[in-house]
Amino acid sequence: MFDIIFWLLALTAVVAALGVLVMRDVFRAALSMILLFLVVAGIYVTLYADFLAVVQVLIYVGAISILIVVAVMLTQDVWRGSPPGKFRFTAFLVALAFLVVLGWGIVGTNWLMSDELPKQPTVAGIGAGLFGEGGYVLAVEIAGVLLVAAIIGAIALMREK
Amino acid sequence: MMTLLEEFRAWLSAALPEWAAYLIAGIVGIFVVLGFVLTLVIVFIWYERRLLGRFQIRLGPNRLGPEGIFQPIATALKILIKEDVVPEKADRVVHWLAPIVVFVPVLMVFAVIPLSQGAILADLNVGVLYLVAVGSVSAVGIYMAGWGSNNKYALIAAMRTVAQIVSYELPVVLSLLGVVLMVGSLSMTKTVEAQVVPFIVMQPLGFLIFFLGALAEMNRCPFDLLEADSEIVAGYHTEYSGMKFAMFYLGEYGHALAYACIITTLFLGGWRGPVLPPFLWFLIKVVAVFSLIVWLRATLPRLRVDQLMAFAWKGLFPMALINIFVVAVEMLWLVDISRWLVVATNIVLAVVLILAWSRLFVLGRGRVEV
Amino acid sequence: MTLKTEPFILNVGPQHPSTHGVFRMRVTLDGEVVVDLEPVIGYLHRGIEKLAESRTYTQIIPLTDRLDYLASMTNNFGYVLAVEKLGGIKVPERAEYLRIIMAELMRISSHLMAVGFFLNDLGAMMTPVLYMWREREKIMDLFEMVCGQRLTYNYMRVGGVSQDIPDEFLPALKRFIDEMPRFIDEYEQLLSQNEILLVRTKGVGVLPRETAINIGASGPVLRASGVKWDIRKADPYSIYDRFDFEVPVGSTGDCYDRYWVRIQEMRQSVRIVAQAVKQLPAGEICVKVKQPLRLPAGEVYGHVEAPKGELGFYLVSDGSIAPYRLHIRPPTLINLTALRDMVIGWKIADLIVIFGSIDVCLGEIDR
Amino acid sequence: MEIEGHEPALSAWNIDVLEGKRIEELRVASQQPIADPDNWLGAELRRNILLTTVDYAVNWARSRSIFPLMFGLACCAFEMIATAASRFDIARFGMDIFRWSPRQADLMIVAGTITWKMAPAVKLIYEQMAEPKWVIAMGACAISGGTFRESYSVVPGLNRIVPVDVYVPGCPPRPEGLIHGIRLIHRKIMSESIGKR
Amino acid sequence: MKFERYGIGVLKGMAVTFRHLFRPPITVQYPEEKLVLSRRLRGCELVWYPEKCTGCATCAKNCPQGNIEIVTHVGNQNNYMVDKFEVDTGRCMFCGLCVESCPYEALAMGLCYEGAKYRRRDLVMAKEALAISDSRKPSAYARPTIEASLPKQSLLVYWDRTDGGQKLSLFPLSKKRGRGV
Amino acid sequence: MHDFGYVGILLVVALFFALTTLLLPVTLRILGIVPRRSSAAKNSTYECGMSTIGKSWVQYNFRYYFFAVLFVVLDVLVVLLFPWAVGLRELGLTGLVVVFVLLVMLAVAYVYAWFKGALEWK
Amino acid sequence: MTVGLVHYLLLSGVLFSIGLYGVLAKRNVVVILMCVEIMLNATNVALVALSRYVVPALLTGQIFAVFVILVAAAEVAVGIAIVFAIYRKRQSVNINDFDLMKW
Ligand code: SF4
Ligand code: SF4
Ligand code: SF4
Repeated sequence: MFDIIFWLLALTAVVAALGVLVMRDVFRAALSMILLFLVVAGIYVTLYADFLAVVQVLIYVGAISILIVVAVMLTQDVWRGSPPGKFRFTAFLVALAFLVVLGWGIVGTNWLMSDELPKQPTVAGIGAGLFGEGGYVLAVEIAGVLLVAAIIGAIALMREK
Repeated sequence: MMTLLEEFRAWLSAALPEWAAYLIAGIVGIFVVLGFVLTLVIVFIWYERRLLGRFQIRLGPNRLGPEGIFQPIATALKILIKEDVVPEKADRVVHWLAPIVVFVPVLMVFAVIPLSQGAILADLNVGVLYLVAVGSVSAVGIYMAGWGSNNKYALIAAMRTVAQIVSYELPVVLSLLGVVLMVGSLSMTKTVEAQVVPFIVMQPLGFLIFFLGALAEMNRCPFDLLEADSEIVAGYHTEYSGMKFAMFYLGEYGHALAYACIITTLFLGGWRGPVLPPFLWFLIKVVAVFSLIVWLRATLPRLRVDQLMAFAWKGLFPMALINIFVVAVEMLWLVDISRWLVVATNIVLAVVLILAWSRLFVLGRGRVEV
Repeated sequence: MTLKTEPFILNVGPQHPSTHGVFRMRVTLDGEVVVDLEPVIGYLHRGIEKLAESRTYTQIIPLTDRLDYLASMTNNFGYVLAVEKLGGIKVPERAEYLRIIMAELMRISSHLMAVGFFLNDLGAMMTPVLYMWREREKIMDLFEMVCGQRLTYNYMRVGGVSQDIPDEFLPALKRFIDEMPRFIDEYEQLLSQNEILLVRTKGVGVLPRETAINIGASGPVLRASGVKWDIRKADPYSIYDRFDFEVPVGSTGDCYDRYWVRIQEMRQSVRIVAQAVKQLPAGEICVKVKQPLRLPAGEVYGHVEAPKGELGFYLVSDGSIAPYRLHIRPPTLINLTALRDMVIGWKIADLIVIFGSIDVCLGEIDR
Repeated sequence: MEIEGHEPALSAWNIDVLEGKRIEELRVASQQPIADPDNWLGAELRRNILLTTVDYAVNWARSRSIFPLMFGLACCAFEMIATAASRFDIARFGMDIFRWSPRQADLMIVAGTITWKMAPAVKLIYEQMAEPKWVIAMGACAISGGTFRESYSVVPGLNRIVPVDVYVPGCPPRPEGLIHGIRLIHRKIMSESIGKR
Repeated sequence: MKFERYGIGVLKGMAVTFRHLFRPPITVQYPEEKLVLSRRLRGCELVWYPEKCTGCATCAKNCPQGNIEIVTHVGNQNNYMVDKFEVDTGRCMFCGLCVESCPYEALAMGLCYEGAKYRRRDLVMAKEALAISDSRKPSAYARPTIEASLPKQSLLVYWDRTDGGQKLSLFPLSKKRGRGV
Repeated sequence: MHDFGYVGILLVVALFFALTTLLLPVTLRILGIVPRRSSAAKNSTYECGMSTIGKSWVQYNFRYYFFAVLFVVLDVLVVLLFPWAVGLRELGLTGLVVVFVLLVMLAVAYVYAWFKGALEWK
Repeated sequence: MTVGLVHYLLLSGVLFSIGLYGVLAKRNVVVILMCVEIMLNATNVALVALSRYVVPALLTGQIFAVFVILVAAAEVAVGIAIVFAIYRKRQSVNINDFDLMKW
């Protein structure tokens, strides 16, 4: 059962990701990307990461994809706005090489697997990890600074001089 | 505590293999929920038409069946057998997919809503966030409808969707944060159980923000910009006919029902209530919330899109920020002294903030130099 | 902080919920913002002025009904005034009073519709319209009682009015004017202070005083811009000098002022009707004029303060039974010329509101 | 049916010329009235039991929840709105969902004078309505041009450009008159059969 | 623009709509209950008195659109016999000028207002269709003599009273319900 | 994880439901109950009875892209707060301080955006 | 063979390569942004899978994924801002038109 679900999700994910590449219509590519995000959320669920799954939908589908769709509107003639580029062959080779190396690495490595059941519920754990003492408090604050910087940077960039 | 569904599954698995019990239990539960949703949606459509009629000193549909209760059925049947037009210029795939993308998330929301004590499909550990997350998917559907129709009115409506999500998602999430702070869990059943005093009393400001945000998310008056028929004809479903249009229509009422249920669960104490059985309490509260929505619709004009955004960003967002911080402080120290102290401070906070913001914040004039 | 994208052209109208008929605007939009607007009229051009040249003076009266179909009585009034002016016909007292009553009732009715549909354009889901329609129905009832039709009255005649009022008219009218102020209060309570209405209309679509005068605007549109100009006061026709009423004047000339002026005018109209009912004399309702009527050759311009502004009839007669030329000065056509200046830079939602606040009637614009 | 525009060709002048051409074409093409779709009036339908039941269900649904397309052109539009307003309230017949988009409407109530300039729009919107659709010509103007029949700019009757199911006379017809017309439409729908198509 | 009123304006408006919830709807359930219309109603037909009409054609002359078609021949008492008297109600604007001008009061406006037809040609009313009968009553438009015999109009102004007003009740629907169509 | 299983089944059922309702008219059309008569005019784009001028898929000018950017960033920050909200009691003062700092930063960004006019619709 | 860590990591690798190809080959900046998002998502899948299978008792991987999402959001925000800025200059989102030297 679990296997079937995984294969289904994995297949959809790959198809959706390829869809982003293949479609000439930028809008459809964006939709394909949204589908991918949803599927990835499903994959998180199979990995017992329920909080992440929900956050994935909330952030990626609810926010980032909206932003991207906004940007899609800048494309002239959206329905044929994503033609393949000049370097597609080189790019293909690079990507393929990367995949081969990666795959070889993954399959070849002897992973230390643990048989413990994953920790549930995750939310409180993540909370403790992020904000609790001994957690990643500093990282959180740095991420906060990063985000503020991103806002300031974005506004500075987008403002007209 | 086990939900009814889990008990049912446990009972089933005595006789059946595990997976079969699981599947059967799931499907039975889902059909109960779907039955509830679809009946209520149909009843709501009728109810809104009648209630709106009474607000407007007229009758509303009253001829089919007792008091016109069969009217939505006739309407649904009629739409079902209406021709389906797909404009030639439209993006056919997107045009076909959009109604599904709008409708499915609406049904999905009901997975985590406790209809009665224990009557919940999936008591997720992340229930509250799940609501918002799923809700944001149907906005994508609306966007698809607007874009896929290849119609300028629909396009404008689609862009307004973006404006609406961008402005209302944040206050909604923030006000939910207030609820979560009080409950200490994201689970919906725990939320209901935590409401010895309904949260509408505990944090009126949070309720107000959430209610306004919910109105915007379900495109109801005064934020019904997506189908502002005096401006952009029928909005994103201008080019839709037949069953696909019905899907949007159902989706819209389903959304309204979903948000009525959510507000009931999160702020009105869900199925809790004295004397009457839990399910009845739930129903009464949902209908009350829905009536309030219809009442607003019967009264208010709508905001303009930039005012909507300014209202959300300059009004609701900072208020919500202050609200959660105050609630957090209260939950750490005040609530152990007395619950009613929290109520009092929060009401004072709400009044003070509303007064202050009414004085401080200015909605833009809205003219753009071109 | 602008971003340049290609502007696109959107047809608003002719079949559109809020163009109040078959007006069409070719709007150039940049996102939601209106950057250019080209009004296209003529979708209801019925050739009334031309048809009038082949009809006798009495037969034209039903045609004038169909000019501004929300204010048919006033159109009748203006037309017969012009004819009487050229023909030198004196109208009996009672007829004068009846005309005033009808014209002012018509003004209330027309303003009710203007305000109601204006609020509807703001998105108020029909409710204000339906409330106001209730009062309009009462006025319709009264008109129907007098002349048998709800919309196209054909009531006034050269030399008076076509029929006397029936007995039950006055009690009903008195009751109506008694309760009307209360209903107007209720409308004001419904939305006048509503924050949403305020932010949507205050400061939106400002028509400055000078521009208003320059384009020749009239009626509530002009008065909202702060010009105290009302033909009933400025050039009293019929017997308006006998009544005591005020001319409400706005200050900034925005949509809210236009709305407010209309509401106040309704109150004033109620006052006028109340006075007229009190003073209403008995007697003849129509002088006999020879049928078919022949006017002396010459030309005349008669104008009245129609609900929407100055309604003028310019009549050229060559002595035959039909006018040589009848030109109509429709108030809303002139008021509409301000539209483009008012909307540029506003959003499409404002476009609808501003257009609604002008209160046009296509029957009159296209004629 | 689209004005394809590359930027320079998109001037207001060109649009006007194109639209004018279309008006003229329509005018030439519609000199004769279209026959009233009334052959059902006399015809006795023979249908089998199954078809009758399905017909009944279909017609029941169709006739009892008509979404009218608001098509107010002139004075009559206000009587049409009066029909929808509180006093007469056609919502009672399940017609309270007014659609402005022809895709979702079933019944086009053409209320008012149709000029030749408006005629292409009327025809286009009629054609854009999804099947099944019905048309009411409301008021003298829509029926025959009425008061303005002699005028150079007025279409002498809606039935020149689209087939009309019910004529409601009056100038304007009273709201009751329009409701009566709508009830005639109901009767017509009830006598229709899916087998006939 | 500030939200100076703290939302009180919104609440006030909502109070108004709420009050209307408890007012009786002003709807008439048309096919079952009918309003009594004006006695001077200009309904969508004309009523013609064949015996009074002299065939003088004044009405036809006064009609702004030449909508009345009269064909006569000279009868044996040197009077006109009306062969054809035809009004196209699909075109008539019911202005009443013909009725006002008829010197013999042989033409009146009708009280009927339900004139919808399936066929265009059914709207053209010839002699028989126009003639007065029991079902086709003349209205008192320009005919003051018959005014008293007609019932009083029901007025909305008296909406909360039962005398001469339209009758309204808070729950009208449960009592009276029509069939679907 | 059982609960998510139910959600999954619900998703499947909902998709199935939506698909069948959408495909029902298609079936009925084959049966002849749903009429179909298409023509070029019917399939043309509706625009108030007029023909569309130019193309409808245009580059649309968002004047609110600032809001969009701001929204994405703030949304992430706010969602980050949920784990804290759940564990508020356990995290206690430390958590509150951390979040307070975060909120202050967020407020700084917000105020910056406000003062730079990013919250105006331009 | 039952599904395990390797499968997830391979899936992540495939997605990552697809994203990589897109970033290298596509010319539309917006599409490139999308592909970057795909890559980030792929990384997240790997992180969560590692967390699930290697250290299930700890949530380190998930916490890392949260950070990745945070960074992704910042990246998109800035990325879009750059796109907008460039668009304002060049009226285009085609990368060939971004001749940065001529700025
Ligand atoms: S029929 Fe009469 S009321 Fe109707 S549009 Fe024509 S002129 Fe106006
Ligand atoms: S109806 Fe009257 S006016 Fe007409 S022909 Fe007969 S008598 Fe003469
Ligand atoms: S009512 Fe008027 S239009 Fe009709 S026939 Fe008489 S005069 Fe002619």
